[in-house]
Order: sequence, then C-alpha cells, then structure tokens
Amino acid sequence: MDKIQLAEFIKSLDSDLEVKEGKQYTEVTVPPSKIHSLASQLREKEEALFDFLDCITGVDYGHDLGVIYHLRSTKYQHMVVIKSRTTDRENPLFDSVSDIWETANLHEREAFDLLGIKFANHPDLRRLFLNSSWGFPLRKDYVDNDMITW
Amino acid sequence: MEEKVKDIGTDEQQEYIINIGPQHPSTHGVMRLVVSLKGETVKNVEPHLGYIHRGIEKMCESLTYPQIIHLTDRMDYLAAHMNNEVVCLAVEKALEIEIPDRVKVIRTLMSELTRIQSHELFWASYGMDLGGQTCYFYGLRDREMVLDIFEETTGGRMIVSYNCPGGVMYDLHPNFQKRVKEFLKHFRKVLPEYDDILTNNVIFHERTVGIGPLSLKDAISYGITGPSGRASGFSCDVRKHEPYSAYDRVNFNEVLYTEGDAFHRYLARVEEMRESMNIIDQLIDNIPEGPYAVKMKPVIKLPEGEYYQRVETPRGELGVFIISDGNKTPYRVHFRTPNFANLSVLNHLVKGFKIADLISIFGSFDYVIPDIDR
Amino acid sequence: MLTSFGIINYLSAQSVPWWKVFYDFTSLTKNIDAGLHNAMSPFWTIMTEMVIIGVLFLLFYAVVGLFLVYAERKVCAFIQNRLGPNRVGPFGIFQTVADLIKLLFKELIPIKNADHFLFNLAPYFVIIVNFMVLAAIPYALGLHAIDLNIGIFYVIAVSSMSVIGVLLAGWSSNSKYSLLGAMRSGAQIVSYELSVGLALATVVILAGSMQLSVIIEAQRTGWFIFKGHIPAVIAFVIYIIAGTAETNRGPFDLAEAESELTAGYHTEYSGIKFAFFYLAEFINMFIVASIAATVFFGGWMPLHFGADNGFNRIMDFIPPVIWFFAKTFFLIWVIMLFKWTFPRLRIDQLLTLEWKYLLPINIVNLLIMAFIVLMGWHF
Amino acid sequence: MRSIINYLKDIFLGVRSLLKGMKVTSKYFWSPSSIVTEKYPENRKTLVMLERSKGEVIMPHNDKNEHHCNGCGICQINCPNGSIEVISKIIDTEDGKKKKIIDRHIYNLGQCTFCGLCVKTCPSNALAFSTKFEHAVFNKALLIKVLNKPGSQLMKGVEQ
Repeated sequence: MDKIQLAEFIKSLDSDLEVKEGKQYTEVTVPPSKIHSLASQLREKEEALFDFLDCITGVDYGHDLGVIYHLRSTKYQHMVVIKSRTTDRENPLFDSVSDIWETANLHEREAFDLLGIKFANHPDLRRLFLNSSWGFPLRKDYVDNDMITW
Repeated sequence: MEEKVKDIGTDEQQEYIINIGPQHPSTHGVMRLVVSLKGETVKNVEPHLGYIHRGIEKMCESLTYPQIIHLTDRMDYLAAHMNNEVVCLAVEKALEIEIPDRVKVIRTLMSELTRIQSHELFWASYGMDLGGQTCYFYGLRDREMVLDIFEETTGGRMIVSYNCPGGVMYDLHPNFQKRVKEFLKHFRKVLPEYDDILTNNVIFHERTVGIGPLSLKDAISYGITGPSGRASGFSCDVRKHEPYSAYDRVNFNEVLYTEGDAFHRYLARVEEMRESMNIIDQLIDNIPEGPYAVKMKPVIKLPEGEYYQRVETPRGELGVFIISDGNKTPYRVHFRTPNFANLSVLNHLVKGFKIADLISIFGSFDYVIPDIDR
Repeated sequence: MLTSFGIINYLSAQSVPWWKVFYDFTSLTKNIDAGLHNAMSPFWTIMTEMVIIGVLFLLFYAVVGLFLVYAERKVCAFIQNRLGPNRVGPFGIFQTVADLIKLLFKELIPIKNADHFLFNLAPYFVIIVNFMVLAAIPYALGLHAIDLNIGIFYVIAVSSMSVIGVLLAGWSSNSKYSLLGAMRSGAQIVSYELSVGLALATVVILAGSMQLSVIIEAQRTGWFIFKGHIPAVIAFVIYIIAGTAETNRGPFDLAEAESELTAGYHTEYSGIKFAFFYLAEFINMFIVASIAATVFFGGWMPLHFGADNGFNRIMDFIPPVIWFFAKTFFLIWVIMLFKWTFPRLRIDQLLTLEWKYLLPINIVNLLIMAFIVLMGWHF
Repeated sequence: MRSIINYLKDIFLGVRSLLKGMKVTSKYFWSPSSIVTEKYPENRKTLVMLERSKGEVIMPHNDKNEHHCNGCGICQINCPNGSIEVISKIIDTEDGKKKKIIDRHIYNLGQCTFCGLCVKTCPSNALAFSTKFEHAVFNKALLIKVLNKPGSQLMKGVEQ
C-alpha cells in the first residue's frame, strides 16, 4: 500500500480525521477523544497493521499542548504520524494507548513527567525522572529557578 | 517482640524488597531497581529512573544544530558516533543537501567501528555480570584498539563529536586504513577466544539459555529493537529497511534468531561483530576521494516542519524527531532512544526468575543508563 | 637457658650441617622438647610449647594470608593482561602489607540495628576454625603440630564449622544483601561437605588409615594420584571442585556474588573485621590445596616411583618443605585459574551440580576404589 | 540407557568446554608479553599522544609572542556551553585609527566538552587543541585560563 492509498484508507476510518501528506510521512490530526479508537483500528485492521509504536512525543505549541505518535507497520514498513492537540493547559487529557502497545507505558510516563500531559486509563501514571514537586520542564513557560552557575 | 510479629503483615504483603542500585556493580550506571523477592525468586521489578537526567531535550531547544551534536554524544556514550549521525542526517534531509560519497563511507565505517567497540564492551560487561571477570579485561583490551583509531582521526576516544551537518569534522587520518586493517586482523584472531571463554562455556549456557524468553509478539509490542529484538525474530534493522549513509551499497546479513532468550540476545551481538567486520572489509579499501564535508552556511536554519530520522545503534533503533519553526534553534527535539523502549520489557521478563537471572536478563539488554534518562 | 632450649645443643651435638634440618625436623623438635623438659616442670613445658606453636602459627597465618592475597592479585593480573600491583616495594610485594596496615587503621563502622555480639563474634569464628585445621596439616617431615590418628576426619569435621561464622555474619548484620549471601553460603557448604568427605574417603580406603602421617608414608612408593589411577583422579577432580565450592571461591562465590549482592555476607563489615574474612577466605583456599596435596600428591613426600631407586634418590635432594609448598601453591594456582576463567553459577545450578553430578559419581567412584583395593589392582 | 549416555556426554562436553576456557586464560598467564597496561607516571617521558588528541584548547604563539586571534568572538558564539569568553579592547593605532584587538581570551577548561566547534569555526585559525591531558588541580578556579599570553600581539599579516 503506498502513501496515497494509506491516506485514503485512514480517511475511510473516520470522517472527522484530517489527513495530509507531510514532508516525510502521512500525517493524521485527530481530536483527543478519538485517539484510542483510531489507534486500535490502525493496530488491528489488516490493511494498516501498525503494530510498532516508534515514539510518543509531547509538544508544547505555546497555546496548545499536543501529542505526536509515530507508528510503523513491521509487515508493510509504512509509517504514519498521528497528531492531537488540546487547548487545556491546566488539565490536558489524552487517552492512553498503553493497552494497545505496551511500550507506550514508559513513553506516556515520560510525556507526563516532562510536559504534564495526562493520559486517561494509564495503569501507572507517575513521574518518571523528576520528583513530584518539580515543574514541567519542557513546557515553554517553564522557569528554572535553580539555575546552577559557577 | 509482639509488635514485630504484627508488622510482618499478611502473606501478600510479605515481600522481601531489595534495592539494586543506584550504586551497584551490575546496573552499569546510576539506576535503581526496586526488586520484590520471595525467597530468591523475583516477583516484581520496578526501575526508578532519573538519577542522570540532564534534560538534553530541553537544552537542545536553546542550541543551534551544530551545537546539539556535542550533547547527543552524551546520551549513549558507547555509540556516540551514531547519535551524532542521526541529528546530522535529519538536518541534511531537512535542508535537502546532497552528501558526498566520501562522507557516507566514512560515516558507515565509523558506525561499524562504533558498533564493534560497543558490542565488545557488552561482551566484556556481560561476562563480568555473570562473574567471569577476566572477560571484562579481554573485552576492554581489544576495544582499546578501536578507541585508538577513533582518537587518531577524531581526537576523542568515546565522546567523538565527529559529525557535523554536511559531513564530518576532520578528514580521515592517513593511518586510518592501516590501523583498521591491523585491528581486524587482531580481532579475527581473538574472537574465537571469546567463544572459548564465554560463548561455549557450559556454565554460561546454564546461566543464559532459556532465561528471560521474549516472544516476537511481545518484542514488537514492547518496541524492543536492535540485537535484543532480532534475537526474538523481529526484523528491525534500520540499515536494511531504511538504508542511510552507505548501507545500501554493502552486503551484510541481518542476524535473526527466534528463541529470544538471554543467550540469543548475547549471540546476536557477537554475530553482529562479525557482520560489522564484513561491512568494514567491503568499504575499507574503497573509500572514495572527495571533500569530507559540504560547505554549509555559517548559520543553519531548518525550514519549518517536522523531521523524523532513525538510525541503527548497537542497542537498537535511535530516532530523532525535530520540530522546526524556521529559526536557527529547533522548536522541539525528541529522541526516541533504544534503551528507553527496551527498558519497558524488564518487568515483564524477569517475573518468576531468580535474582541471579535478573542480572543475567538485565545485562543481556545492554542498557546504557544515560541513554534512558537523557 | 638458651642452650637448654635444645636447638644449639642439637646442632653442636649432632655435628651435622644446619641445613640438614630441612630434610627432617623430627630430631629438632624432639630436642627442643627434651630441652624444655630439662628446664622446667612438665606443665610449664606444655604451656611454653603451646605458646611457641601458637606464635608460630599466627606468624604463619599472617605471612601465608598476605602472600596469597598478593599472589591472587598477581595471578589474576597476568591472566587479564595486566601488570598487577607494582607500586609498593619491588614488583609490589609489600602491597598487601600496606593494605593490611590501612585496614588496621580504618574505622570499624558500628551498624545501628545489628546484633552486636554476634556481629563481632563472626569474624573470630572463621579465623579460629582456620587455626584448628592448620594445626592438623603436616608441613614437612616432623613439622606437624598434632598428628591425630583421625586426621582426615578431624579436618573435614572442623573445616565445616566455618559456615557458622558466615551465617552469623549474614544474620547479625541485619542487611538484606548479607542475609541472602549467608543463606546461599549455608546451603552451599552443607551440600559440598558431602563431596569433600566422600572424595577423601576414597583415598582413606586406598591408604587404609585416616592418620595423615600414615597416609603420607604410604605414598613413599608413589603418590596416590598415580597409585590409585582412574578412581583417584576422579576423586581428586571432585575434591578440587567441591573444595573450591566450600571455600566460597569463584565460580562458586555465590555468598559474595559481587554483581548480584555487592559483597554478600560481609557487606556491612569494615576495617580489620573485614580483613579477617578476607584473610580467612585465602587461608581456606590454602587448607583445601594443602589437604589435596597431602592426600593425592603425597604431601611433603618427594616424587617417588616404586621402591628405592636412583630417580627417588635424586628427588630426595629437594627438601620436603619445598615439595609440600610447591604442590600446595600449584593447586592454589589451579583454583585461582578457576575463579578467573569461569562465570558464576546460580544457586539452584550449584546444588544441581552437587546432588546430580558430583555425589552420584562420587559414590560410584568410592565403590570402584573399594573394589580395586580388594582386588589389589592399584600400584 | 540413553539417559545415562546423555548424562555422561553432558559431563564430558561440559568439562571440555571448561578446559578450553582455562587453556585461553593460562595461555595469557604464561605469556607476559601480552600485558597491555602501562606504568603511567614512569613512562611519561616516552608517552606519545596521538596528534589530534583533544587535551585542551590553546592559542598557538610563535617565538615572537604573536598569535592569530583578532578578537572577533566567533568562538564565543559557537561554544555550546559558554566556556569561552573573548574580551576585546579598542586601541589607537599609530596612524590615529581606532582598532579592536583582543584583550583576554578566557577559556574555562572545567566547562569544556571538547566538541571542537571553536577550533573548527575560527576564521583565522587562532585556536588549536593541545595533547596535554594532565589537568588535575586542587582549585576549580585554576581551570579558568587566559589563552593569549601576556604582552602577546596579533601576528602581522593576518589582520582583517
């Protein structure tokens, strides 16, 4: 399946999806509420079979907080990028995909730790690197008060 | 006395909890594993990270692209060259620069040398984890020759900082080819000794065969890449599936096994050293002439967009995801590091094995802790 | 007073060159004993002799312990293509002395929740057991503190007590690593006692006695490893494996298991108490090697083949002391080679090795040996 | 019967593999020429570092105490972790013009990560790496070095 067919296929899954051709990969923008259903369809459907999750990147866009998923199929070797954004900076909530790909467990904990993005239904959402009193360092409005100088 | 009896609690709560780390001989760095035991049998393992978290992703947001490279050296310090390369490849792809053939071959040669020295250190430290301390010194002895090759050309031994966007920092040293051939000759001689000491050793077999088996389905779901994934039959070699640099012009085998236990993870790495030697053999005499770097603008600005690039490090697939807003510094950089993904499977694998097997399984994944923490 | 101590008396009276002493210590010790008897009452004679022997053993313990630590470091360095200690003294021979002085001055860190009495007792337990075994070993002709008629039995019985010191150390430290190490060590030593005992029993059948001096005398016409041929070789291999395991050395160093339990049962010990454990480990190795040398390689007996012949007489020129220590240190080298070559076993594999392999082979071997002795098929 | 044969075969193969390993280690034990470690402080005289080895950043001066640095500050801009500070001053030249020259080139060895960007990007090749590697000092402040020697001047002919 080439990129165009893939884009057509993803469009057919849900009419709300915004599918566009990025520079490298097919990019799908999806509202936070639909991430889990889309992800499980991409994982299960025989035409797509995205069984390998490369990485989950949390991004602070200034106003919005977003999550970017890089998915790959080990059978067809094609790749898709799923993006999702929310404007809620206080309580950004996305659906966890750790029940679909086990590796998402740590990636989501990392995103939570560094950007404060929460994942619903995550089995074990705790800070990963930093202690609980620390801010969220990868947010653009993060101020480092303890700058070490010498 | 009475109180003490009360404290023991129910059978469920009776866990013998041991902290392995942050300072421990076999965690290979500062990492803490909280292990719940029943007798000597492991019930649960919980990794505690962050002891060496330096915020490299945050620091990258305030540095220009050439400056990022020296930080990536410090993630997976055993594969510093590949970490450099992945950023350079991403930048070059974004700028759509055509890279000279010489640079591609130099990068491939250096990558394979890096892979050999990293796997040598794995061999050395895995032997030491299992109690054969002599392995450690033999491994380091031969690794020293590779480090000398690095030092002669790049000036650095582990932290090479050899790549830059558009090429490499310096040309190859005139002695490079001679030294590499010397090393290969020596290494071909000592590799059978490695087998005699460890690979064929009956005690080593007892300690690793059948320990921590990982199925193909789990390997994909947990995102296990590199030799660890290939030991489970997961064909995930980026060099094969998405060739970069000069990998499209060399012949090599992707080492695949199906057992997925600690022994085959070990064996995959030892075999990869042989494959790497083959790749170097094919390239070392045909290094094309030409410039060692493209002339770049003094200030590199990436066009707005998102760029994802992956390479194969000795431990698995390393991905870099750069979001650029058109400035000279990236808007967001995310590293998909192989060790981070490989770590997630640890708890799944060790349950029900002995504490000695925990060390064996942990060692067989060849974790580099700074790469996990970043 | 000095003249009555015998040594000068002996040397002047016997009119033999002084170096002849090295071939036979019997008359020297007898003369000292006689001299002491002349000088004082029997009670004080025994007391004085015990003090002299005690001091000699203390010195011997320290010298052998320090030398073995040095030897181990050099041997492992050469195996690993390193130089090893080379700073203190020529070739670093005083390195271990310097280490000992450092350990003497180091603070003994008190552990808050440890059982202090047992915690302090444990290292001495290990050391005392060592001394008790050292007393029974014949170092040369006549250089033998007590020649018990149940020598081998005594050695087996006493040496197995050292596990109590290890268990005490692990239990009383109140540390999780220590406890795991001690429990492993307990299971290990109890199991491997069997193999050590049975392997030695094989030789006892061949020699017909448990007395070490008789066993050595029986090897005047050839060492047991040659006389008993196949069963003796099997017994020796089993003994050296089980002995290595009993001393908690690699590849059986599960009690320490550096990469798993940091330092096992002596994790919490510091300073000189740690040094006691450390020295005891090396003296244990010396004991295992010297017992093996005594029962399989004739102890101080020079290399003899058959009855009186020219070859035997040439071999007799080398003093028995040198024969004994050469054999012992060769075996120690082999044990060190084990440690620095092999990876460590897991606890269940360790027990499998003992109960499934060493013990059955050993029992069959014992039967074969008994049969061979009955039929007179040995040399 | 088969199980007994397998049992004995296991023992035989196991012992053989162990002996093979011991052969390798004892081979190295008896060949002192294979020792690779060196007696470091003693062999200082004969120790030759590889020429490109990154020991520290220096500013080469010729025998007339002249260097190439004109104080442009590109190394300072390129340094990723702020370990270089170039302080320049304005002087009057003989022909009455104002001119910017370097006052002090401050290099903090303690922060340097040896990425080599300063040496590579310097437009007038004023910086280089030396192979000196013995940097241990008792005071962190001693690691902050001034690279241009006192009284040194810009070499004639390399001015912009």
